[in-house]
Amino acid sequence: MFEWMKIPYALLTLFIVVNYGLLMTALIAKIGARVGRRHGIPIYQNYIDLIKNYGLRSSITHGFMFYLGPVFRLTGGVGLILFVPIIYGSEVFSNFSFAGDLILALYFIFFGTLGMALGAGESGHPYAAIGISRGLSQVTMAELPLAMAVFAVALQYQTLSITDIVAAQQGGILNWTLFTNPFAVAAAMMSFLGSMMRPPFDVVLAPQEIPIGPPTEYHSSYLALMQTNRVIFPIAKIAIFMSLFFGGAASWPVFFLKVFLIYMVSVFVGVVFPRFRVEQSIRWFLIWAVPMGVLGLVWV
Amino acid sequence: MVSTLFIIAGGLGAAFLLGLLREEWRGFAYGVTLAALAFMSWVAGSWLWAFVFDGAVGVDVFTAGHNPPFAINLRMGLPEAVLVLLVNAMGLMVGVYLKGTLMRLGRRAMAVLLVAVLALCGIILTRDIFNLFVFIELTAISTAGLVLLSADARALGAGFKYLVISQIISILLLVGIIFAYHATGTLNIDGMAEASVALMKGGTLAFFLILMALIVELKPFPANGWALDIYESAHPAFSALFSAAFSAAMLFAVDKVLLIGGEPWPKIATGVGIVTFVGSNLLALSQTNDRRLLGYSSVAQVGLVLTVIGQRAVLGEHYLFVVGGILLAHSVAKAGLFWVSGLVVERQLSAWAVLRQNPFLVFAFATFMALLIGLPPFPGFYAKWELVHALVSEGRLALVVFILFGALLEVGYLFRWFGYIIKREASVESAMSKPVAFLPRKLVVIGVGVVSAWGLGYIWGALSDFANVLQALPVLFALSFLALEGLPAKLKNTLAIVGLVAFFAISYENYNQLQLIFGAIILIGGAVILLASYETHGKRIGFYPSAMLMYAGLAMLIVAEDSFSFFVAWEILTVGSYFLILRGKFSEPHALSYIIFSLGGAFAILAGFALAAGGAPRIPLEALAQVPATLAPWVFILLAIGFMTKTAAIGLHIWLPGAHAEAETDVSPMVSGILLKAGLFGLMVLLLNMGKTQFYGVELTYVLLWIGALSALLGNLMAIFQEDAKRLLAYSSIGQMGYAVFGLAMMNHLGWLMALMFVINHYVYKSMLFLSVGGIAKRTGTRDMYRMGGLIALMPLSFIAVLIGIIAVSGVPPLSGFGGRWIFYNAIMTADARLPMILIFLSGPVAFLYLFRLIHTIFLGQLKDEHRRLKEAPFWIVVPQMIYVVFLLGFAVFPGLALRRVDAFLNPYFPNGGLNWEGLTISSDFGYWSPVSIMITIGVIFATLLAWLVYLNHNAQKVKQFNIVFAAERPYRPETTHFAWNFFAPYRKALGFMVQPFVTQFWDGLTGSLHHTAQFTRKLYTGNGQTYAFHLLAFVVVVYLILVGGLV
Amino acid sequence: MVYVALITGFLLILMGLYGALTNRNILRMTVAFSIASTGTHLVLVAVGYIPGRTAPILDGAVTAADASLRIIDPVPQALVLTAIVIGLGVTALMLTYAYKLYETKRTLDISKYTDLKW
Amino acid sequence: MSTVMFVMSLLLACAMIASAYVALRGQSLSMAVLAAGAVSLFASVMFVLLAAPDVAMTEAAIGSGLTTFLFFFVMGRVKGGKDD
Repeated sequence: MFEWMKIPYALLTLFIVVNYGLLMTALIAKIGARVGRRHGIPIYQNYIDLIKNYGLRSSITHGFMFYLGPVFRLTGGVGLILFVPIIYGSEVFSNFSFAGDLILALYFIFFGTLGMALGAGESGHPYAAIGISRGLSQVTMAELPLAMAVFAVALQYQTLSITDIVAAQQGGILNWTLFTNPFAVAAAMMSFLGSMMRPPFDVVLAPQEIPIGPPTEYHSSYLALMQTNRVIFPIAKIAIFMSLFFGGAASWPVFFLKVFLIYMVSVFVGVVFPRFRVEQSIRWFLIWAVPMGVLGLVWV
Repeated sequence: MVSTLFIIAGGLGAAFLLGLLREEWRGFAYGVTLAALAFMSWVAGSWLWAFVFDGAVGVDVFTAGHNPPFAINLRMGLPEAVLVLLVNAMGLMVGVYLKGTLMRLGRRAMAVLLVAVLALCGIILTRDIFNLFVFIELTAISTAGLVLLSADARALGAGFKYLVISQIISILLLVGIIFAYHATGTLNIDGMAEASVALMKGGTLAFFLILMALIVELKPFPANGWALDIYESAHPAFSALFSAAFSAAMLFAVDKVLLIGGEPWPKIATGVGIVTFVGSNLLALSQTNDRRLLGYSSVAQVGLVLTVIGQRAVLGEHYLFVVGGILLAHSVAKAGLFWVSGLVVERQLSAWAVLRQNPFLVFAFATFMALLIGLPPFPGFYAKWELVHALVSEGRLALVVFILFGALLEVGYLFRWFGYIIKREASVESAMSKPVAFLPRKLVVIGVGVVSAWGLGYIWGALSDFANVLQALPVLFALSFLALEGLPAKLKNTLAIVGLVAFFAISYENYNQLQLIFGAIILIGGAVILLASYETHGKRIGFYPSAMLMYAGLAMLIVAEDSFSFFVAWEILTVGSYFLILRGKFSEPHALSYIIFSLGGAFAILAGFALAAGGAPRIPLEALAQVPATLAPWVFILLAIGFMTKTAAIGLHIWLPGAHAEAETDVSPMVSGILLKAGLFGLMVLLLNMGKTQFYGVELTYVLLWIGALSALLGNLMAIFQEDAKRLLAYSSIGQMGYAVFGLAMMNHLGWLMALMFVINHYVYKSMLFLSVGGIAKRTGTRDMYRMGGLIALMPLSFIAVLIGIIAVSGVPPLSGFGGRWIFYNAIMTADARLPMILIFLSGPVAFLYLFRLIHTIFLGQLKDEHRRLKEAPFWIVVPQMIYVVFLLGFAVFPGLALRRVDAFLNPYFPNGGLNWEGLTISSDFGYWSPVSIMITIGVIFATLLAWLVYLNHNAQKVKQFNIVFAAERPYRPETTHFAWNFFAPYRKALGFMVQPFVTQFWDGLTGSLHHTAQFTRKLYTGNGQTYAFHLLAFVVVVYLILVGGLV
Repeated sequence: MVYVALITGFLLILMGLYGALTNRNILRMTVAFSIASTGTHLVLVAVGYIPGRTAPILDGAVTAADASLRIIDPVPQALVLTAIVIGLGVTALMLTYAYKLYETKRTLDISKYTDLKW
Repeated sequence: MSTVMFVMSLLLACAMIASAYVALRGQSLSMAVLAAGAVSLFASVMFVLLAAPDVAMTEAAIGSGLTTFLFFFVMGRVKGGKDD
């Protein structure tokens, strides 16, 4: 029988994650700026942006899907958080993970992507189409090593339940998948780089050049919804990675730390490497990440 | 009964009477001719009646009261009666058909016709070998006379070549006869057969000469250039007689004479026959002249019969059934086609498009074509089945391969021709200058041919040991639409829908769970798709018989219990769907490649069943499990190849994109959503019964796993590079079927469950997407996606259908596609093979790409100027889409309604690893999934956010389109600047190597080299009579050398 | 003598066939075939011949009673008679064709009549 | 008797083959037709030797008589084609 208490618990998780996400993304932006010898934004900047954007009113719409784009997007982010157990062993913070296992989480990642692409496409802006085409091409190829890594992990632990996978990694750092199946983790982390929209895989957003890509057409409250998603979604995704490969988190501090460190991987890579073109990144995934995934599968 | 002699006497007497008549009494002479022919037919018919219904036994007639060798001996038995009736009836029909020509040429021509017919009767009836010679010479003389009937001056040359050949034949025959007589002391064939030891001791060469003379009369390849010239230039009515009656009589003569010989001779017949069959069919590929093509085809068919005659010992009691089936089918079909050719003014194949002016003629052509190829329900079909089974059980596999290969070549050119008829424009000259002379008299003759074709089909069905195809309820229902063709389409549509639903209602109680799923998709699903057909106007001639034939085949397939009924259903659905696909505007080449692949696959299935049967005429499908281990892998491979031609597994897929894309709007979902499932059903039957099979240590299901995975990946990859929306969907079907094959090949509980879920899902969303895209194409007039855009506001319902469809296909939660993926992941957890999974993993996201492109390019982006006033797709096309939308949503929440049953069905086969169904949660050994919770959670979040956003932006204004403009130069090719043209270009750069059309190149290369061989080899026929004579002598010498060399 | 006749007959057949294959003139081909068929007739009669017996005609020398011992087999001769008549028919038909062909193209060269080929 | 007949038959054989050679290789068509008639004529003599008088009569009448006549009849109508 469904316990109604799960709803406020889930909302509590959501609240914590949103705040953590706002602070952490600002921190990471600041770190990135410092590496580039710039001053960077204040740590509370995200709050200001978000409040401002939610406060703004837009009198523009491009149509039905334009509306739905951010909605899909944020539903994807929020849903993802809710479908994964965040804190291992905690009844309160296991959210709605009873609805589905790992496969649900993995496939639900696409929900937001689909909505985003649809919404931007509705705008009719040609650059949006270019951004979508690039983004979809890249993300589908980045998915491949992840899928193999996940499959390797599922085979290794003979389960698809995230909670069970975390449980199997308890009892010491050497029990983490990171050490029991390093190839799978390597493949997954390469995939992770590709999906974080950071260099060298950020041609989709191309922030330094002409402002192409889906976000161009969104502003005011549309943008606010997407910004909200942008702080939730990576954390939700990293939470999955953490649970599968890095032993999960039994408490919030561990959670905060692990998520931050995993996020930093993409930041480190991002500040060092220049940008790939799309076909280059596809080839990169094929040449480096996919063999890793194969090895990971064979390793099990 | 009237004495047999009256057949000869009647013809001869009438011919003499004609000689006495005055030249001016042509009408009377014509009457005498027809009366004589009718009388002779009646005599033959009364004998046949006596043999069949009164149980009469055969009689021998001796002229002048002596015994052989002093008397001529005629025999009338069942085969003789059939053939004599055939010859005389053919003569009568030709007489009717030739009325104009005969009246013009006068009594002499009529007498020659009579003499020809009676000479043929003589060849059939006589048991005296010298008498045989006389009748053959008489035939040759009358043939040379009848060739002159033609208005074509070239016929003279052909006739002379024929005379040259017949001179040589008569020398061979005479020398052979005298030495045979010398050795045995008798001229009676049966007497010689009794003395055959003596003959064989001293007179091998004598018998060889006799046999060769008769065989050469059968126009063996390559010593047959003269016959082709006659076929090409003679009057078509005469060619009909020449092909149907002459060949039949000569074949019977060979059959008689072979009684004499011993061991090696039947092999010679088979050898010559099969070379002729394959060689002539091959050369026919490059023919453009209709009558010459028919000539090649005649020669080939006669070769086939000769092959079978040589296999008499193998066929045993089925000999007459098989040989008679092929021979009669050939005779009626070829005569019919020659008669039809008399109505067509021009001689190139494409000129036959004029037949479209009269649907009856198209039907007649289709009938004759099916009769010739041996499709059900015609006699050749039963004969082919018996023949292949008998040959395989004797281990004559090479012969089976050659026969089936030759038959496939025949399929190729005949169906190509049919495609011309349906699709080509009749040339201006033939349409305008000479209106086609569709004379009622000729139509009646052709009608008689059609009726006899179907009658033969019925008779052979009744004679066979199997159920008569023409008594199967679904087939009858489908054929009844032929009679209803005059009704308006909407009425026929209602009948069709009612028929499908009613058939489901009466039969679903007898279905098991697996059949129930397929049955529901085929019958109920078919009815839903047919709703879209209300959109069409007029009579829509040809659509309903074809569609219903396909559904009939499908409905029979899922209930088939033995190999024969399975194969019948398979061929019926193949043929029905071919006609259906051919209806598309530009589908001619694609329909052709469809039918060639499908029938090629069907032949593989036939060979597989024959191999499995091991001598039995048919086996229950369950008996596939008991195939001996040495044969099992071969049976598995053959059947799997056959079934995979339907699922369009990679390598055998090239027919699919064109066939599905070019089909009509409501046909695409039928052939994609429903027809492809036939292949899956076949694979299920195969795997359920045969299970895992080793082939030289290779696990065949493992190979299937790879094939499925490759199909999934490459199908999807090819789909993302398509600009044509329907082609995109078609390629996507290849990928989806790859998934399903993959699921089956895993051979575990969940893999099968996934495959079955795919069966349902794929039907729903592919039908829905094809209908949406079809409706859009109907409105926009194009299927190129880059010519569309921004249609979301104009066609919201189509948009919703596509949106729901692509969410479902891509497997994104919460729709039903996710369920499939979830089961899939659980299934592969227990599968043995891991490497093919990688391909499957990749193909999932790739599928997402092409789906997104579909919705994005059509509905989003900029509205095209010319589309500004478009309306929503037609009502009746939208209706089924909305039904599908509702179904998909429902199935997403309650997948258990269908899946639990299947799950239970699979338990006996795969006891382990089933699913647990507890409350709302479905769990496997590895994971769990709660569709309702997912739907509610996502729904709540979605609704909340949407409400909020709407609240925030409640007074937003819609931005007009031209607020955003393109900044680009005017392009040379407009599509290159469209944002969605070559949408996934980087993908192509990175992965394009995987979608190089290697497979297409392979098949193109294969057909190309066949055509080149044909083109090159036919230069052999220089047209010079002396060359032909040389061919003949060389042929005789070569066969003799082979014989002496002991190669046979 | 039988062998002489047989060999001559076969030689005539071969010569006839050779002539029919090498002479392009339609009339000459017909001539060649008539030679070949004469050869055939010779072979037929020679095969039926039994040395030391008389013609199968009942007259004073041969009575019906001892016919079966004294005359040769009449069957081959009957065959030859039929064959001769049929041969005449075929030759006549070939000549008719030659004439009709000549009317269409004004030539009797068979290699000119190759409109139908391949 | 047999020696005489053997010699005769040899002579006849040589005559037939020589005539046949002329018929096949001779320059003019008329010559060829006549030679073919001669072959038939010699053959009919041979038939007599082979105890087949009725065949001999038929061959002489039809083979050498009627056929030769037919040839000349047709040759008269195809003047230009004789030497093709």
